Amino acid sequence: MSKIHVSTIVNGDPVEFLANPRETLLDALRNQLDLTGTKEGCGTGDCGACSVVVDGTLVCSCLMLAAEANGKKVETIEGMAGEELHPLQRKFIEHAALQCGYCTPGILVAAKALLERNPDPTDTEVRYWLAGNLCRCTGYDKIIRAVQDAAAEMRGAA
Amino acid sequence: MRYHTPTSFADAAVIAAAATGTLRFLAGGTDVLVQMRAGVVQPDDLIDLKHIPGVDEIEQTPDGGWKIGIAVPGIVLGAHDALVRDWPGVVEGMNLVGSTQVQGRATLAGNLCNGSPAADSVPGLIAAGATVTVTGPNGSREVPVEQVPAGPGRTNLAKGEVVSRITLPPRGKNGGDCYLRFIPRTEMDIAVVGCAVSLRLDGDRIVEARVALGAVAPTVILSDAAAKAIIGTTLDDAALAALTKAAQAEAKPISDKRGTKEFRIEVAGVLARRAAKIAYDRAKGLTK
Amino acid sequence: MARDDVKTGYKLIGTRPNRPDGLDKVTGRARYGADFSLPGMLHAAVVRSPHAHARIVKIDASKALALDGVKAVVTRADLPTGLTGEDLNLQDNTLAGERALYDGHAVAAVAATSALLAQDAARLIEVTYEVLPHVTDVDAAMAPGAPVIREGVADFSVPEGMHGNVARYMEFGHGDVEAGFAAADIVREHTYKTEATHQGYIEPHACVGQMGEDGRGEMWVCTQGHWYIRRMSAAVLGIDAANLRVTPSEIGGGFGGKTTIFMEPLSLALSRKAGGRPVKLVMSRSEVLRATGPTASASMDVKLGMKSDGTITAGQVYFRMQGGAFPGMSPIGEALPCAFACYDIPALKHEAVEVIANRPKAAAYRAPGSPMAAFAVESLVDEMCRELKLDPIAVRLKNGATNGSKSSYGPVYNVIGLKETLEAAKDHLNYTVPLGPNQGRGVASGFWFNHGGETSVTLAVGEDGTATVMIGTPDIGGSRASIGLMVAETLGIPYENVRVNVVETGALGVNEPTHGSRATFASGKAAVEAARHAMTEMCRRAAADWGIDPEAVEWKDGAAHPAGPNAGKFPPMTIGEIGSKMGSTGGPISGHHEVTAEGVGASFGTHVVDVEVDPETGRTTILRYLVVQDAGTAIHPAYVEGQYQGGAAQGIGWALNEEYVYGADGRLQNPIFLDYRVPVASDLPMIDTVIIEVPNPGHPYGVRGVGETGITPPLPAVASAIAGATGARIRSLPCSPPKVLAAIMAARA
Amino acid sequence: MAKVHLWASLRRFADGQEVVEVDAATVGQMMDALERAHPGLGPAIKAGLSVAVDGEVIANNRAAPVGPQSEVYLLQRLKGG
Repeated sequence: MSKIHVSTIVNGDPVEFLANPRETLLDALRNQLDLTGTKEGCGTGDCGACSVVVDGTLVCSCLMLAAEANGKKVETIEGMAGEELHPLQRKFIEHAALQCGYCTPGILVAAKALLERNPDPTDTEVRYWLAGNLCRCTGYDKIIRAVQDAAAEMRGAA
Repeated sequence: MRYHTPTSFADAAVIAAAATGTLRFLAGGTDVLVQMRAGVVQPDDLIDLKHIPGVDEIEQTPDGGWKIGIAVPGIVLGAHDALVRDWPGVVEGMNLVGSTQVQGRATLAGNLCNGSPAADSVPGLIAAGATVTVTGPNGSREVPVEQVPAGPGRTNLAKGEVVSRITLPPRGKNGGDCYLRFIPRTEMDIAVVGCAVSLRLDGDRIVEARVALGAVAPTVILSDAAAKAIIGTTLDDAALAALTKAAQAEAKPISDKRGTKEFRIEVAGVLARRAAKIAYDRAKGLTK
Repeated sequence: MARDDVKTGYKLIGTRPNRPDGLDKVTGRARYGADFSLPGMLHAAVVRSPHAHARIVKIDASKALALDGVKAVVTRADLPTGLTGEDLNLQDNTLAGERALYDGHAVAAVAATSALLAQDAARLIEVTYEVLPHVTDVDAAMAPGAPVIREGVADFSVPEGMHGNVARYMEFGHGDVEAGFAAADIVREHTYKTEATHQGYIEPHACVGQMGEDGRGEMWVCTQGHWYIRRMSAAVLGIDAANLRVTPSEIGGGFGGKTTIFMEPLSLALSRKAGGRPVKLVMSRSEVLRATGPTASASMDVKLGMKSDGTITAGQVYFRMQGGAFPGMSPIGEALPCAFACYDIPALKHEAVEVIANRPKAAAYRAPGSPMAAFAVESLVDEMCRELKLDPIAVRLKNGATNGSKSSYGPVYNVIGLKETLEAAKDHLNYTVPLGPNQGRGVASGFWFNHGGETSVTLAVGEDGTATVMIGTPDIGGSRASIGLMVAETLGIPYENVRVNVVETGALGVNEPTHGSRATFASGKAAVEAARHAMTEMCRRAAADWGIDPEAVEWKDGAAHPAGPNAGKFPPMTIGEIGSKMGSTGGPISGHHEVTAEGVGASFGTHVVDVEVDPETGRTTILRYLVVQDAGTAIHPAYVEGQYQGGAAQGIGWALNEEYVYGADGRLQNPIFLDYRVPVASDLPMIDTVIIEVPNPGHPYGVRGVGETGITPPLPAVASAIAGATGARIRSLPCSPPKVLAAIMAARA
Repeated sequence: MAKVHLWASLRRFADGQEVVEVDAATVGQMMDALERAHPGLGPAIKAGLSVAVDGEVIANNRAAPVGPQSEVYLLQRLKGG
């Protein structure tokens, strides 16, 4: 079984690796690139814990082969903060919008993608956008509040 | 597993025709990768179609119809204003498939070729009268969408054949379509019942209609009886009652983990009624 | 940081500081079970039975072992024999012996150089089965003619003549129930059923285990209790507990499901067979759903007598619960005392049987047993309130347990807050919002005992006057923050100067898991005692320095002070000063406390839910949701609210759509999140919360524990709201649309 | 003598008695005395019991005091999720 040479940009850094043709982008991020912030919760695209952005599109990295990332730009939770936390990250801490924290990276990546498309979403829009990100701890209440508070701050800053 | 990245459908067909083991095509991958992860399918050859030029494009045809590349994901369909204006029911069907994340990958062609009787985008395509171009080692042919699925997990495509394009007819004037599905939650479920209605008006009167029912038979049903129930009517209460009855009579569901037979039959009528009303209002230009 | 209110005079308790693990969790740095890797590590996969019940005739691993890179296969033959009791059950569940007892039961495990290779190898392990008759439903398992799936499961409690699948029996009560029913104006009796549900933590079970041929090993694992992992793994493998060092990772949710072992010993057994190379074992979601502990399914008869003024005169329950193919796993012992715990009723009779069935070994799930019991009893209370046109809150206030009430299961309630929750619910805006067509409102109360348990905490004073606290209860919902607040409050130092670490089994005395809503209560209580212990020593150091009697020194505001004018005039000696010179005043300063924590305070809550039901499809939408619960004292109110909201969401899922669906072949039909339908963000409204604070006298800061009660009321509250909206009463959960629509149509007909 | 209340399904191991009187100063002594008087209760005690002494729950403490007039209820050992 020959491996496939994959050359991508991950969080702005060029990376190259050899992928098993069956290997998912999620497994490559975690096992080859040591980017374990992206999580597996289901492996079937139903929980969103593995959310990443590929060439500007939010996807489940468990539903994409590593080989398909060749030549693409991948953004993960590890690339979200610069010198300072992204407002979403800060608001999630302040609003206690996480308990166990396992779904948090995926939700943050997904929420950031939402606010880039729609800086002023309604609660309903936030809920439907995040419907593919399961959280079993919070009942979503504080997550929605944190996203809205971050959105308001980002609108104010813009 | 061999991972192929052909740059033309002709090449893809050649690879597919030569494959001796388990073969899968990769468009959005949202079904294939799940099956691989679960060990249900272990392909020997996987043909990634996304390196073929044009597969990610949406193009209007000279007659006003639409050609949609097989790798166009749901999120791109949903953002295409002109397509949404013409065929809101087709697009809303696709946009109901999975989460935002899945929308970033999942495609009409993949949803169709996965062969699920509950596929959300298929009733809308059938109601719209869409066709697909099927490319094989010996050339291409045009096939109505309703002739593609053969049963759960199966299609009527021959070995070496691959869907290479989806074509929607011109919407024309005074037309409207709609797709509704029933799921227990608000998102993330497989349709328990689905229904698409496409119709055209002359004044207040329905002059053309196609009604497709999903998840109530091994393949999506294109129901003449349900269409006849509303053609020639103004979608008054009597027509809606006739439509309900026709849709329920047409449904031949099973009971399974997602719903009972009785429930599916009942709700098929409810959805047909509701979808027809929305399609009608859209045709009148009352709603988007 | 301002307190939400100032009535207690606490400086820090009741504030909402950032949790210490927050930064790691929002940046992806926090390490969960599957995030650990070690040099030379192998990956494992497990072969699982596709049959609900089958004799294992033969296991042939030769084809798997022939693959390059496959390093070890283990089967039951590799585990020691001679275990008994629960140890044997744990071993039987880790790897099937002669028989596979449920769909998904582990049969063999394999380790290889990559996860994909291990999965390929697992598919090459050939298992020959002889399929045996099975039964999965709780009532069917007790029916005459049901196959006895294991001989000899009945314990001492089971009377003669019961079905061979019955494993336990309980009965208790007080008063004369027949006289009570005779005194009632109406007596009603119904059977209620709940299907099994899964905890549904988003993080699948994962561990890395390493063990040499000397039987000494290490494990990194996501768990609610690493001492339990150590004890159980050691028992299953026949090694000494002290030779296994278990380090807990961050944990991606547990809800009771990670208080026991499922596959963890396999990583150690494989490692030992593979020459001591570490082995990572991560479950897939379908393995989690098929083979880890869901909760029990239940079938429950309830009978109640009520006077027309709402006085409940007598109650009687008979619960049947199945907790999988192993005895002792269903929560009958919890469900029965929870059934009437919210009430003060003169005559009660409780009976329950546990039955085994060909399903996975059940594990604890948030207030085990209480949600089912509440569904049965609170549903019937609601039915009778509607029949008699009585306000459901008024009826609960009339019959509700209060301070000094003797509980339905024996103890006398000391200081409890049930009535306060009912009053607050009654006064809340949500209870007065007018309802529209197809809308209904449901009310229910719930109870959980709360738990103390075996607890060890050590606190070390740093050279700079900070404090490091070592606890053994993994932090799931923010307990490091709440314990840090209590320690800082006790020591009189800033919250930021306290770091609370969850430490491994080699670094602290034994601890029970984070279960029973005990982390903030028990580890918190022990941490406060450990802080006081350190304070005593710091006072002694100051006294020695000042040359006065240690009793003449008191601790306040982070410093030792001379106590009173007779102690002499010395400026306060801060914790920083004491810490900086502790090396020369007698050595390092630590406090520690080890205890089986007693003094738990019972927890009560009341929920109000409004729903709208689509009369044509039976689909229920939650419009409004209110949780009112007594926290005792809310140490960190944001995480108290989080527990209330999360519990409510899980209960709503249980009420509406979550269920284990088994086919006629005994196989689980919905082992993925697509079909095991937990609530998604768009399914829920904001979940309003009211924190009642009736301090628990058994805790230094009044903590009761808040984790579990919240999952209990939603089951009956939602079903009652649906009844209000439709006139159709669903007595069998979940209230899935097909069931609700069928009930609506039957009511119309 | 402390009065120990047995739950109904335990009574058949104690000659049908609902209340057994034992002479004990601690929970541990009480359990031991119960088992001596009624060996049939042994498996239940070994399986793990909690008690309520004069209304207060003692989850797991053999040293907890029992008074001569105490009312003791036996309870299932409770845990949680």
